[in-house]
Amino acid sequence: MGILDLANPTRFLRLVQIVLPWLAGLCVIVFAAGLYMSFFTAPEDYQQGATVRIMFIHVPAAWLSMMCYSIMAISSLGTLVWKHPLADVSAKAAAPIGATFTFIALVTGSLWGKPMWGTYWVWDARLTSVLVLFIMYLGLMALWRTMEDPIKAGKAAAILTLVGAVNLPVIKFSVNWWNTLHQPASVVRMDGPTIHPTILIPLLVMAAAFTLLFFVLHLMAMRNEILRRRLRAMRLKAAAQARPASAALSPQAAE
Amino acid sequence: MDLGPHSGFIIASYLLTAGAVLALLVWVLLDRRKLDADLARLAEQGISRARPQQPSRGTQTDRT
Amino acid sequence: MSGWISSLFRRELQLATRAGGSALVGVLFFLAVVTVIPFGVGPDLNLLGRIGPAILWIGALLATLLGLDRLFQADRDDGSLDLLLMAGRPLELVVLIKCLAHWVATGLPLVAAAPVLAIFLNLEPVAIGAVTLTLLAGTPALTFIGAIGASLTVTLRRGGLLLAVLVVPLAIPVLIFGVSAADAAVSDPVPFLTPFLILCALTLIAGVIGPIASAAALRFSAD
Amino acid sequence: MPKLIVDDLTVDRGGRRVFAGLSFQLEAGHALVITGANGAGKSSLLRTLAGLVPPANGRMAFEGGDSDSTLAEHAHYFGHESAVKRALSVSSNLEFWRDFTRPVLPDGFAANAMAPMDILELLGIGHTADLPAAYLSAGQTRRLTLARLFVSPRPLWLMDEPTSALDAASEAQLIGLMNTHLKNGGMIVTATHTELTALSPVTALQLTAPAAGDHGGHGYDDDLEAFA
Repeated sequence: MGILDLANPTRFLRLVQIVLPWLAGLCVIVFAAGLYMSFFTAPEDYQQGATVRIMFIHVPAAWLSMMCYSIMAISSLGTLVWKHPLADVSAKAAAPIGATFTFIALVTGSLWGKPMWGTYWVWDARLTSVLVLFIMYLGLMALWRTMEDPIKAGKAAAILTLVGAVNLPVIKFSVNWWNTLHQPASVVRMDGPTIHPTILIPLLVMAAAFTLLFFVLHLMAMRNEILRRRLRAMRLKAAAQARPASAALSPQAAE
Repeated sequence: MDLGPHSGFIIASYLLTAGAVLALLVWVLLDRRKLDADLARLAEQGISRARPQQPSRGTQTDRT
Repeated sequence: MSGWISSLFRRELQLATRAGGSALVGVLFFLAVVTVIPFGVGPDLNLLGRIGPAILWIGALLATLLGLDRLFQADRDDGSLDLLLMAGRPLELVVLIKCLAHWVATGLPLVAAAPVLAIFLNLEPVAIGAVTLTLLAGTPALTFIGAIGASLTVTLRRGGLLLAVLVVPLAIPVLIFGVSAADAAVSDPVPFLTPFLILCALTLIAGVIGPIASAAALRFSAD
Repeated sequence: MPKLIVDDLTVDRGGRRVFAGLSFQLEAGHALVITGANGAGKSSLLRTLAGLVPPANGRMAFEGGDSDSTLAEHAHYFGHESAVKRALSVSSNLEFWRDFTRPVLPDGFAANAMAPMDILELLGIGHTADLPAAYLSAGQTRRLTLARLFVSPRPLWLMDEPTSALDAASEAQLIGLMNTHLKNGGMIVTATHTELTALSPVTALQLTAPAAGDHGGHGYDDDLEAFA
């Protein structure tokens, strides 16, 4: 890890202490700009009217859910291959955040679908893949919860994440194939072949805002995870603190 | 800024997104507060974290 | 007298929701099963709408059954089952409390998740309400009947699958009346109440037979 | 004074005759130490007394005890498994057993329930009360299991290898507590390899492994013969 030895949790916590406020401030600013652009400068879509504004949170959320999973995959490699001590902390911290972004993508996709397709849920190839990804996130979080020892849980989750990462393109392909196979009517493509700059810019700004939000939350969650491990270690020490059994074993002990 | 006939859906999706993000943020902050409280309580009982004696070199995990 | 009932209920609830408990996993299994079926059946929303209640009910049945094999197995593994038998409390009541705690930890989340999953199956609001109501009334029966299977297979190493095989036939009436009540709310030949009340009766019957049969099976299982 | 009476007890497990025709009596304030090779049926005898294993035939009774309680409800079973839930805290483990196990106090047995915190402190694990039981060592878990016997007192203690996983100091303390239980008018039936010299008053019971040929009266083939 080059100059900054992030492997040492204490130094990592100090780094987070310094970086976090700035990151959070920047995130708020970019969010404000993005929201303003999404609502005021971006024109309405000739077909969908104002509902296109939902795209400004739906698409970034979907991107984020994919980005977060790839970060978890990289962390899993860190755990298994490079044995980086903070890798499984990063992976475990990222899972709930990834699940939340996937949930947002699903909800906004469904709310966007209602005015466009008339029903809240359509088994569209992209939405379905995001749903499968959501189940994979929840599965990973459940796997972490079932194991007591964080090191063992980290390794198991790393393997599952990598297997999932390898499978994602396969799932995407098969869902597309499954979708076109059964598809009665062609679904209106969500984003046109070329997105008009006045819509593309707010989209990119919102994507940047979401990414910043992810890193803020990820650092905070990682910090929690490190503190949780310290707490566990200290509790083990506390239990092992062999207080001398009370010497005075008086005969009437049971009275 | 007219949100057109389907404004309900637009507002709903933005509100739900804000709700989800806030829920996550609150969960992380609450988790942090609980961890700090537990750590403080243990520190009170005199369980100190062992200082890593040797200077850290390479990927040395935090020996506690 | 009731001090031990509340402490047993609280403990079972805590164990189910703590790390390693079956609460969260049950709902995830339910979500996974309901999501997988359209991949087999195809994304045709009208078809899904028609068989939606059946998918939700079968998902709930499987999720309950597979969550039940730890009902007594966990206690047997760490030796608590022996002490539960020796504690001098009516075993039928102990089993009843354990079943209720398991239902609250595993069954209720299923009922709460059903409306959300019904959206994936394109059910109209009326059907969603009906399915949720039938699941609320029916899942306790699944737990009580499943407890019989759990107590019979408690001594087996891999009792989980055998449990499902033993119990599915017993749970068929609950499934039939549950799904028909949900369908009756939508299509009109049969009024909603008739199958629904039979379903409630089935639950009450299971609430009596389940604990009694399970207690008997547990007494013989000790060796 | 309460008395444990066992008359012509025969126990089969898995179609194998474990022991037959066993009879003994145990008065209040006395301990019965069972010795014998592995497989001689020490644990089986304890589990039969605890009502966990149905005897092939013979009679077991607890005279002078609480009339509407079975023999098993007069007893605490202290076996190999810890019966401790790792996910719950030490104190909640103990408090559950205090609420759940019904105490049985026949006259002549002068012991009253101890508060969970007191017995945890006495056994030297008071400082772990709030920690999840998963954090305890084997010895500490053993003491938590032992603490269960004090939070809802019962006259008869059925103890299987009580001193295993205990260091010398803890063993001495355990023997002391067992002696105290006897002084209070309680009874102990314990199976052990190490002889518990400090425990008194004691009557010994030697279990000999059954003769090889005797394959159990109620075996499968007997049914066939009867049927044929």
